Amino acid sequence: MSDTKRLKEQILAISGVNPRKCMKCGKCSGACPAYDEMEYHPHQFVAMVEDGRIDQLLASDSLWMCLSCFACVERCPRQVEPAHLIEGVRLALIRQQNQNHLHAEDIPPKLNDALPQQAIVSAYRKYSK
Amino acid sequence: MQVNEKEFKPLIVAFCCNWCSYAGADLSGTNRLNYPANVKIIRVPCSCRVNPMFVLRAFQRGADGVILCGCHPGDCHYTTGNYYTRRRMTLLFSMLDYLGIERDRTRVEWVSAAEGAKFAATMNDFVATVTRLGENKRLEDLRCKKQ
Amino acid sequence: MQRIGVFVCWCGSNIAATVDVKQVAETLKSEPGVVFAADYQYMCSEAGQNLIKDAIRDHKLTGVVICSCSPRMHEATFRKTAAAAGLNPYMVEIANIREQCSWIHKDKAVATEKAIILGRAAIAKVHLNAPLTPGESPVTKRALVIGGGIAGIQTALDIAEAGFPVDIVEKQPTIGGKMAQLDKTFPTLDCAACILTPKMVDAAQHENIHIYAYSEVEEVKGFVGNFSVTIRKKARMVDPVKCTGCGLCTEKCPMKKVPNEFNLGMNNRSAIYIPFAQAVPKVATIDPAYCIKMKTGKCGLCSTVCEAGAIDYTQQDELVEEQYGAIVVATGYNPIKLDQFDEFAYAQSPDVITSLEFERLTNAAGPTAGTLLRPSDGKHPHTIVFVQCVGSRCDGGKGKSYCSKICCMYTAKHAMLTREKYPDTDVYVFYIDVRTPGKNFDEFYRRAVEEYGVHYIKGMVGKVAPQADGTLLVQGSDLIENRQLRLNADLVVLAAAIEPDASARPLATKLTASMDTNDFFTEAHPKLRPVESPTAGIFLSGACQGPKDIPETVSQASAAAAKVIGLLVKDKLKGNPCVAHSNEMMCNGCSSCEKVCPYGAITYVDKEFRMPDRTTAIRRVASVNPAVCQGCGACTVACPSGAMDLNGFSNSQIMAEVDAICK
Amino acid sequence: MTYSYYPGCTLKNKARELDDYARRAAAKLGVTMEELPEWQCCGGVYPIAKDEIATKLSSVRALMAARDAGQDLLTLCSACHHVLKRVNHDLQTDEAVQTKVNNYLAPEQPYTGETKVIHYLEMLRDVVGFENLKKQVVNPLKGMKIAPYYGCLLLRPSAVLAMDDPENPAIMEDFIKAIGATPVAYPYRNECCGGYVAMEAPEYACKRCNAINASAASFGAEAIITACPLCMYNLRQNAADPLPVYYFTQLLARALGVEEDEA
Amino acid sequence: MQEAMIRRAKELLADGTVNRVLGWQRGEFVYDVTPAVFASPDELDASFVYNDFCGANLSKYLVAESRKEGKVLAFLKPCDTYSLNQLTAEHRVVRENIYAIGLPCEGKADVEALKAAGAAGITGIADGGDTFTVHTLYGDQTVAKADALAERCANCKSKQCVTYDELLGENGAVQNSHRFDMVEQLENMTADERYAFWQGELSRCIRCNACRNACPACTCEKCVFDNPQSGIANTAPADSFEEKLFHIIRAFHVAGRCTDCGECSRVCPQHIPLHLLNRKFIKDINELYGPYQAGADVAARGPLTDFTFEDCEPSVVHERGVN
Repeated sequence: MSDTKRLKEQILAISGVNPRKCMKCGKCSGACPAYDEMEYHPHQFVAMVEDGRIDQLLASDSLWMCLSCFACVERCPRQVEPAHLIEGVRLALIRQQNQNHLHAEDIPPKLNDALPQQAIVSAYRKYSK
Repeated sequence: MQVNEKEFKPLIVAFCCNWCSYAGADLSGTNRLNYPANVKIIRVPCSCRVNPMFVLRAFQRGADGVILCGCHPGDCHYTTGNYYTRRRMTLLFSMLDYLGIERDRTRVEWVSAAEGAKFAATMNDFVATVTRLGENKRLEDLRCKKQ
Repeated sequence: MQRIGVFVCWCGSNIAATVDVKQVAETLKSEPGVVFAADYQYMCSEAGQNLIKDAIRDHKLTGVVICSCSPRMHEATFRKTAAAAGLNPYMVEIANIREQCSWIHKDKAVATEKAIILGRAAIAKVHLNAPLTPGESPVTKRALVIGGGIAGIQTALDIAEAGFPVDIVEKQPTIGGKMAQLDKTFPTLDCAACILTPKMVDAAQHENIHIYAYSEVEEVKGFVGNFSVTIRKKARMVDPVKCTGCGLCTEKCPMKKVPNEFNLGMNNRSAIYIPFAQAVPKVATIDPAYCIKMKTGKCGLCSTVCEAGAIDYTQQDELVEEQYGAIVVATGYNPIKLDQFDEFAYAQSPDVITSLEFERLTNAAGPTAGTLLRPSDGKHPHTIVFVQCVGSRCDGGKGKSYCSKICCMYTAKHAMLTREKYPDTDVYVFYIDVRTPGKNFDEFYRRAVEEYGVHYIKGMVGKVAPQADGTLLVQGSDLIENRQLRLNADLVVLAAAIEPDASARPLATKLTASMDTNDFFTEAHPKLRPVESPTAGIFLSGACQGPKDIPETVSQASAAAAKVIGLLVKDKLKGNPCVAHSNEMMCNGCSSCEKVCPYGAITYVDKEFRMPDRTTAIRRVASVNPAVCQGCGACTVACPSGAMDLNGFSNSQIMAEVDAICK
Repeated sequence: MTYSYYPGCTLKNKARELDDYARRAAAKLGVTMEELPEWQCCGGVYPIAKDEIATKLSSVRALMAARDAGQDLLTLCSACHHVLKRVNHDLQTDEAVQTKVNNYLAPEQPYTGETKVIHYLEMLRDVVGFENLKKQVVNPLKGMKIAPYYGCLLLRPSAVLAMDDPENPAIMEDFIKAIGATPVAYPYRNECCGGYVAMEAPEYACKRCNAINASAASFGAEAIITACPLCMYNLRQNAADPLPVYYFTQLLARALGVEEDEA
Repeated sequence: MQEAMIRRAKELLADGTVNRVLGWQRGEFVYDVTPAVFASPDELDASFVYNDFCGANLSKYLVAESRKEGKVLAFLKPCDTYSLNQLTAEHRVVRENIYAIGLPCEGKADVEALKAAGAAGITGIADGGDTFTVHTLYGDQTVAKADALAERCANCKSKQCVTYDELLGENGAVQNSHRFDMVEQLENMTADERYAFWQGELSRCIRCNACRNACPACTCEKCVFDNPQSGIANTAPADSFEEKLFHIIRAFHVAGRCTDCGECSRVCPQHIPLHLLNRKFIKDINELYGPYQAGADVAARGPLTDFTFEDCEPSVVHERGVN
């Protein structure tokens, strides 16, 4: 099996998403509040994973822009769950050695008095392994 | 009957529904697709006409294998008949298996009127399977044995 | 003991080349009961048939076995031959020694041996055959059409034109259905009322048509050719004979705040009302949920002003029973409710409307007299966004998995008409796919784009956000431009999926007609019998069978009418005699057979029996209606006692074949 | 009515008021909140990946503790509620997760999602009842125009969270009415505030919060209420010209007359 | 319990609710009880009995009794109520003519097992929770229930009365039983072992028809085995085929309708575990078509008169288990 294929299968397995269910209506991207921040948009994640163009996604900042707000999951008419797929791609990256997006040492300078613990815990959970 | 004593030729009874599988069998004839002559077909209006009694009767009288063929689920001429067949035969076959009777002696296959090739292939395969099993001993009635 | 004749066909060399036909005839001649055996080159030829006929007469045959090609080929031929010689046609059995023997085997010895066995099986069966006569049942030459929309009206008109009486049962106070609510029709843009209302009038005035408006089907008994239907005529509180439809009562009625369902609640009507000007019958109806007199006992104004004296507050529902030979279902569709899709803010803003509401907003008889105005403030909208596939093509629980089929075209129509009438409006259509298969349909859609400048955007709307300034911020994707569009719209129109009318499921139960999981009626065969239900005598017209536009609905309506006419012209229906029958002495009355019967052919009766000890007992026993039974045999296996058996394929016949084969 | 209560880490620290007001109001309403002994952080985010087990265990421990106490599990922080509810749903529906979790924790009685997770707002609506709550209000917040802010965590995915209509919810609006104030309807009440990027990319979070804040203000809101400490932080810190933001429990306590410490 | 039952029966006879009582009659020995109909208080006093030997399922008698004049009082154990429901669903009884009193049941004793446990000269029995106290001519003896319960009671599926007009005592609940364990054991044997097992069991069949005659699902007006026209009528287990044919067809005829009351095995004089055939069907139905308990719900559609489009194919038999 090629690396791309293996990567794709890994992403599909951990996300539980079947991109073939997508009918390319674009409602996910129509609903997405992070759209403008993203180079690749939710519907493109679905299409590109299906198509095996995963390297481009892994290299893109779009990975870190998804807010996991589940608007796309809620509204997708085909129950594709794009946010879960994006998480799958994100995990495919950060589960690799030295690919953490957020490092413990980066955190102290970002702190301020009002910042709730929750923000630190969740960002750390979300962006690192 | 003049059968070579050494070579075991199983007797197969095939129940075929009139609308799909019997027509499928006709089609395999039309296309000259061979299958062994020891397959004998009984025409029934629908696979759901086949009573478990008939299956047992065939074994009793000396059949070595019994196969039911019907329209594919969803295509039944009577809309729902084969769905009942499916449940009944699943349970019957499971019971035979539970009693230790070789599970490969019974089969249900869905064959449409267009599937002449499938009909022939199915029969060839079934005959081969039953030939491997040998004579039906576990559901035989000694009184019905040929002398 | 039967006197059986065996006839072995050569079929030229088709059989004779691989099967020793002489040996087959000879061997079978010594089977018990066989008194005659012959072989011939072409048994189906005239000479061959004469051979059979002569043998039947000369040898006083009571049963005939033909060893030939498949019964699917010539069973009917040989049955006719037997009948011509005075033998009951069901005393003929075919042994298939061509398709299932000579054509698949090469070794002559093997094929001959098999042919003999197949012949024996047929002989064994014939021994147990009994003469069968197809049952006959009379046909009531009257049809019932359930639903008075364009489908029901067209079917009724066609049947009536052929000379048969037809009744239409419509649950609303008027016939007309959904089409009466539409403004224009695609792709010709002729006005819906202009083409529908004449048909409504035709139906009302046709001597062969009787309309039961404001009525519902209560109960259906019987079977093809002989249905007995109870119709509930709901109380209108108005005598339809006396009412002249002058409308004075509706003007004088003091209760004027009733949401007008004809305009989808976008304006109000009075408690006594006539749904619309061209209603048929044009008779007033009192809405008891709002009528002051009905609720408090005081008022009675309508009665005072009615010169015809048609108002009757004491009127009760009335049940009538009618006999029919055929029933046509034409119960139509409705747009789905949109509570599951409030990302489009339908519940949050009055300016988010459905396409059917849009029809009323552009209809001259609608709440705005045909001027397109926003429901919220009555202002003219300048930017309109249409959203396609709202609830259609949805997987999972929220919407419908199917394509609603009509939305692409009516949206193109709405967009085009808007641009034509109000050139200062910007019109956007968000679509997933534009589906326009149909005569002149794609051309129509292209005209909307090319001539009328409608903006078609490939993509779906993700959210509609009502703004403080009264506009609607529509956020959706533009997949071609790879951008997220945000449009400030004045009006958003949702193409809601359509679903079968809620009355369809209970009706299907009454009719024992089958439905799919979406509650659309199932056709007997999707290609070969598309306008018939699998239940004999029940026919399907219009959107009750699946989403359809008007041209398709009318075609199907006429097709259903043709099928009904084909049934009603017959004086008697001849059945297939190979039907199930129940031995009453053995029947347990357990209902197993009834449950598996796909045709509702089995009913139960309580019958008095003389018992062996000279007492009498009432027992519940199954009774098969031979006119409805199609002979599948599902019941025979469901029956634990073996009381249920099948003519022509009886338990003993099949077992005799098994025995003969296994001998 | 007695609940097992899961406060979560932020409520012990930066969001003490959210917890404190909730407890006071509950006492007034006759609801007992028994904080789970030795609860652990829920992790702050629901682990979406199908193969994540370890990150779900802390939630399962809390769920199991409530089950063993024979009580429903009450939550307050939106994030904790989201995580607990979804992990619980996994345990109810996903056999693989069920097996792995139970193998790992080896509890005396296997846990298969028996606990009912209920948010404080749901408790107010479904157990106390908003009509009943209204009767107990001593200090109605008359004339106050309040914008409810749901965010994303309480509502989606609705098939699992099942709190309210995900697109047109009413629970906070009804709550606002019950405490005597006027709810302000605005379309961004269920839009994400950008919580996860609040620390990393505050300028991005700003955009989201501005949109929400401005939308609420445009419809005449005078204040915003939330159930989430992170939303609260974001809306206060990362919106231009921010409206006052309150925890809904604070206004609840105020309406019930228990906002000020009695001691 | 017996006194309470007699008292209530007399009341119902007296107030005209019923005109006869279906219950158990004492026989020569205390464990020798037979179903009987009592028409008067005197008859009740004389011979009505209820004890831990009253295993017989009375519901089948209602097929005939409920068609007679007037209402009949029937005492039904939980098992029996399932059968009554099933018979009601199949229109075999006239439910309106039955006044059913549901009885709680903690399991009935198997007298053979008691004897095997050493009890001789049995004169009485009392339920002691986990034990039976057996009164004998030689004094009382305590036998653990685990050793003395009928198999069907040891693997009780339900202590809940599912239909009744009144209850004597508390209603129980559906049990989490291990009734399919033995079926599973058999399934896990090889085909040869299974064949040997059943050959050993079924070859003992003497075709006395007791199983059929006791079975509340076997109420056909005319049984196929008694009908020369059916093609399978026979009266003796002439050879191993006939033994199998009879039991397969019988199990198949009651498949989806058998409530697993265990009467077949209880009455078999040859101690053939016939319930294992019925349970195989029940287990298959539960596993393949979803849990179904015949008799639990009068309105339920039986699994063999029903289907789904997604049902498994018969080839599932070839794909699972041990060959």
